[in-house]
Amino acid sequence: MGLGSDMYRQQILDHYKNPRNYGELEEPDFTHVGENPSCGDTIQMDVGLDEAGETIESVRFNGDGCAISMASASMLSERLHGMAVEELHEMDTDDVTEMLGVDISPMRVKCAVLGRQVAQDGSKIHRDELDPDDRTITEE
Amino acid sequence: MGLGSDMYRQQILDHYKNPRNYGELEEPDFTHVGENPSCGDTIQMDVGLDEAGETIESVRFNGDGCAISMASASMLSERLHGMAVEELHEMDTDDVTEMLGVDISPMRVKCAVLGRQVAQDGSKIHRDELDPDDRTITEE
Amino acid sequence: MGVQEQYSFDVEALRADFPVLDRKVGGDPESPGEGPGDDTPLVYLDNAATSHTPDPVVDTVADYYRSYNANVHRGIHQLSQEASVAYEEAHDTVADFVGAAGREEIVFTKNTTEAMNLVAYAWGLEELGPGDNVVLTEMEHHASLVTWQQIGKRTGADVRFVDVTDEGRLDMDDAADLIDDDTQMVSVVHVSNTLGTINPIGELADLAHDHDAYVFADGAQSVPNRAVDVKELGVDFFAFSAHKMCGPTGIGALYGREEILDSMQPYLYGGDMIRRVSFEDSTWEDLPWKFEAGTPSIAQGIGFAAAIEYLEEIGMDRVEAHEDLLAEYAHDELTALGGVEIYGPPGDDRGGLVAFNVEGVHAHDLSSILNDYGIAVRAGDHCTQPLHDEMGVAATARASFYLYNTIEEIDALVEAVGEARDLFA
Amino acid sequence: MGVQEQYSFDVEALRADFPVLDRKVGGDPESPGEGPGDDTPLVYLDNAATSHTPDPVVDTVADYYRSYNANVHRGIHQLSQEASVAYEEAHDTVADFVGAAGREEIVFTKNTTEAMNLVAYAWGLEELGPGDNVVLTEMEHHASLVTWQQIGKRTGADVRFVDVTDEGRLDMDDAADLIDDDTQMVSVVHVSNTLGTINPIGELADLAHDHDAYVFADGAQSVPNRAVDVKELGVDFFAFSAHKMCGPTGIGALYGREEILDSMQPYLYGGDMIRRVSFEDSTWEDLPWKFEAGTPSIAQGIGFAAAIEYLEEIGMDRVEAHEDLLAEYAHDELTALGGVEIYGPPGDDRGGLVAFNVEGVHAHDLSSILNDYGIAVRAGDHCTQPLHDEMGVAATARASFYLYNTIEEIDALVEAVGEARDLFA
Ligand SMILES: Cc1ncc(COP(=O)(O)O)c(C=O)c1O
Ligand SMILES: Cc1ncc(COP(=O)(O)O)c(C=O)c1O
Repeated sequence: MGLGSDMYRQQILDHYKNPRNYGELEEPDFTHVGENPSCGDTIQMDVGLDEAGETIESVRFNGDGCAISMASASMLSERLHGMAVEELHEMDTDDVTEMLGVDISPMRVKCAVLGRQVAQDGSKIHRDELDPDDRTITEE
Repeated sequence: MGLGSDMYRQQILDHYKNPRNYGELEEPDFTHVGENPSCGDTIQMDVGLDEAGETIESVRFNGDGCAISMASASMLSERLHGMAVEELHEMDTDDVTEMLGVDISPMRVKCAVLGRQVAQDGSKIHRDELDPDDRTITEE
Repeated sequence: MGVQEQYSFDVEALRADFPVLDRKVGGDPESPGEGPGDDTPLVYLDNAATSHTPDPVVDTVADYYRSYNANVHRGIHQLSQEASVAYEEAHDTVADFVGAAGREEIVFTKNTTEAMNLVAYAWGLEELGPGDNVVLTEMEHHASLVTWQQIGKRTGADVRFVDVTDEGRLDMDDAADLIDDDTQMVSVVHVSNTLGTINPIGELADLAHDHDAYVFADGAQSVPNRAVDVKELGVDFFAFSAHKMCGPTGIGALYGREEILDSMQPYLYGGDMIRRVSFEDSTWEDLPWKFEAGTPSIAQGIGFAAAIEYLEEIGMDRVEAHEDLLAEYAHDELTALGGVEIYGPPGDDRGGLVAFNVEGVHAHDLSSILNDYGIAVRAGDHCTQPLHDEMGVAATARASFYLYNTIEEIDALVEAVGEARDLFA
Repeated sequence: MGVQEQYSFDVEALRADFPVLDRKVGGDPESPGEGPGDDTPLVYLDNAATSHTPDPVVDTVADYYRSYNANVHRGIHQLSQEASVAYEEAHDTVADFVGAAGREEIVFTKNTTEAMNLVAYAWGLEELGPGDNVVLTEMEHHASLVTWQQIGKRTGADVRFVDVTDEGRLDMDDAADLIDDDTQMVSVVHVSNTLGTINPIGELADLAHDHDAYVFADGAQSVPNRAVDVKELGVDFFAFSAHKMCGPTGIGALYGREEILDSMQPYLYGGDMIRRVSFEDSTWEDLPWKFEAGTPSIAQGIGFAAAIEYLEEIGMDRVEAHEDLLAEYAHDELTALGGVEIYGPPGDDRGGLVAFNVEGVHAHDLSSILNDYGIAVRAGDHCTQPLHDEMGVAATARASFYLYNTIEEIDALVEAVGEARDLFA
């Protein structure tokens, strides 16, 4: 079997079937929605920060999509707890695949990175580094 | 050598350099102009008929064009003398190449048949079988 | 299975013409053509997206480049003569294949999409205006849906969509309601690339013609699979793509009734489509060249004709019988598997494709998993997003068959779909 | 002759990549590819119409069909991944080759002609109106001349033509007069396919930009022959065709500055160019895909990149040096022959082609006679009818050279032209 089968290891399936931190925050510091139009994936990320606004204290996500995008968002939501906002901003695609622990086939990378992109863009909007009208879309 | 060289036998060159019946009729029964746009060939045919309108009595042609179209019109002008109009109408491409006595390469056939086409179309217009607004064009 | 005995021609022998079918997959997709890194044999079931191209067609194209490559139409030298004859006769071959009167009714385009745009630009932009309407169906491919939608916006014409029933068929009562005296064009897909529905083009053409509207049938999914006669169908325009019928990419055909094409203004301007040009104005070449501006897709046009000759050697009736066999078998087996929802009409009444979803499995995950088994299906909206919205799903998986596919390949598909279902259960 | 020693690369070795150069001509033109009925070796001097395609490019195309043929962009299965990567990267290769910023500035079209029409439709129809003007030159190819002329008629914009001097150059004073604040577009051929003139694109771009007009340079005859950098040239749009530069037929490229392409509405509508579609409206994909509707010319796009790699291996500077050598030699020898009128600038300052007439011999007769000697030249108006009207001739014969042509082939040309002249004397 090729790359793909590897993608559906137990851990991924587990996060897909039992997403962690699924839902919404009552008073998020920022919330943002993004989509991956070709898959029809949509993810919302709600994030709460510490007083200084530098560390992530709470995360909820919700949405609809394929196993890769949902499991990736779920795993990310756990990872983000206690993470410095700076560190979130520095996460790249390799960090996401490392987090997933599986090889992601090229055509599915946009699914895998959707959650991270939504969190980063939401934070950038919060910091006025990005226009809130910019939609988050993961597609080359 | 291939087909083409054959096309420029002495007879063709002679008719090209010394066109027979070149000019215009003072009182033609019909006159018609046609062109072959891709070569830029233009030929006018003036035809005079007998009283009954059934036999060709006089022919003049003039125009501008390649050796094949000019020589063919010149040879046709000789051939038409005394020909029944019916016979003119029956002339097809084979008759033209036979008259020329050489093989005509496919891309030059439209040059070779221009004179004949002009004569035929002119006669048809004269007989009200063709709309005088129809231009004669030899191109597939 | 014994089903093979029902094959209408020797499928195994024919597969030898398609070396790509011997591909093993699992290699590095960043290095295409460099061969497999794995041993999984390819099972290619994405034929509605594009079919494979048999060696005789590939060789015909290569032979053009190697033996008589030249520009067409206006050259006096021999290579140009040879290329011109071959390219122009390719139009005759295509015309014959779909029952057109002759080359004057066949314009070569890039693909079906461009054929649709040609008519939308050259006829639609000129003829449509406020008060007019264009009638489409809810199952139109984006090629016609987006094109007429946008031309509608630009001209002020209304665009209407004939309902699709729960069984995946056109609601012909709705069609009769929507098509009225203000209708100028009815643009309808002949065989749906998502539902597999074979639409009643003749009936729609009668409805349209009763109201003096034209009919444009999108034959992208019908011409590859069945004998089509545009005169019998009664359509005014018809379009299809070579790459879905054993031909090269980059070439397709627009059929148009001669009187209509003749009355239309040109679409693309440039060389080869003119008769006389001055600085002030231009006049146009005869059909079909009036609509083929610039150096045409010569090698691809010649390859298109070779593809048609390939299909004709098998016989379109046999191709259709084979597609019917595979579609019905796949439909039945996927149904029997359980947990699979199939879209469109029953198995014995559809084109050679089956779109479906597996309970609890996103179509993209399904496609990824099938890929691990070497099975190529398409997952997505198949360029019918609004139809998917109507069906209430973001995506479906679609297995689509062609003349080289086998019963065993469908068995492999069904087995892998079962595995995926179980993995996610 | 000793001139061969000046070759900038091993021309004889390179000819082995082009099997068509071994053709003998004189066979039956109705049976293309069936081989010669005669023994005359082909001397192919019609490269400005279309160049030949070397085996590595033909093989790349065949390999696509035989190894990873699939539709692009949206497939998850491996073949589609491989085809997508190769097709999309072909845009990068083309972008690099002409100095574009990246694939977002390169739209694949059918040919140069379609690229011109794309801009005329997507930009011109929207932006032009009465009071505006478009500035062309008297030496434009029909691809731009007819296109802007007709778009001008449809929008009410004025179309102006920069004079050509007796030496076959643009009258830059006239250009400065014609380009004014109402000018929206200056569309100019980079290297004239009739005169061989290399136009001062940079100067024209400056003139245009001073008046906030765009510049579209037609690179159909420049990109095949010389290193081109669109940023250095300062153009806003640029177009060229693969079939004139060792590539397949059916594919070309439009370069457009990203901001401009981004601001333009789409041209063709359909699949692959949309982001979201509903029955009511649609949104568009990112560049360049927004302008590539429907299944693209996948094999041809990949073949285009292979052609560029082939040329780059030789080196564009060397290709240019070879063209210069041949053009100057042909110009000098034809001049020395006597009775030959040559159009355009002197031999040491022109692209790799020479258009001429022989006293007393119609260009079509000349071409027929040359064909008997196996020599393929083009005779006609070369899609510059108005320029020919200005020059006062209906047709010219044109010999055009490419990287595989030799000094001996030009000697053969000159000798045969002499024979033709004597035959008609
Ligand atoms: C200067 C010039 N522009 C445009 C074209 C048109 O190119 P194509 O026919 O590939 O569209 C040509 C070639 O015929 C040309 O020489
Ligand atoms: C029904 C239908 N119409 C139109 C098209 C568009 O064809 P192409 O992409 O070749 O233009 C397709 C294929 O994608 C199709 O299935």
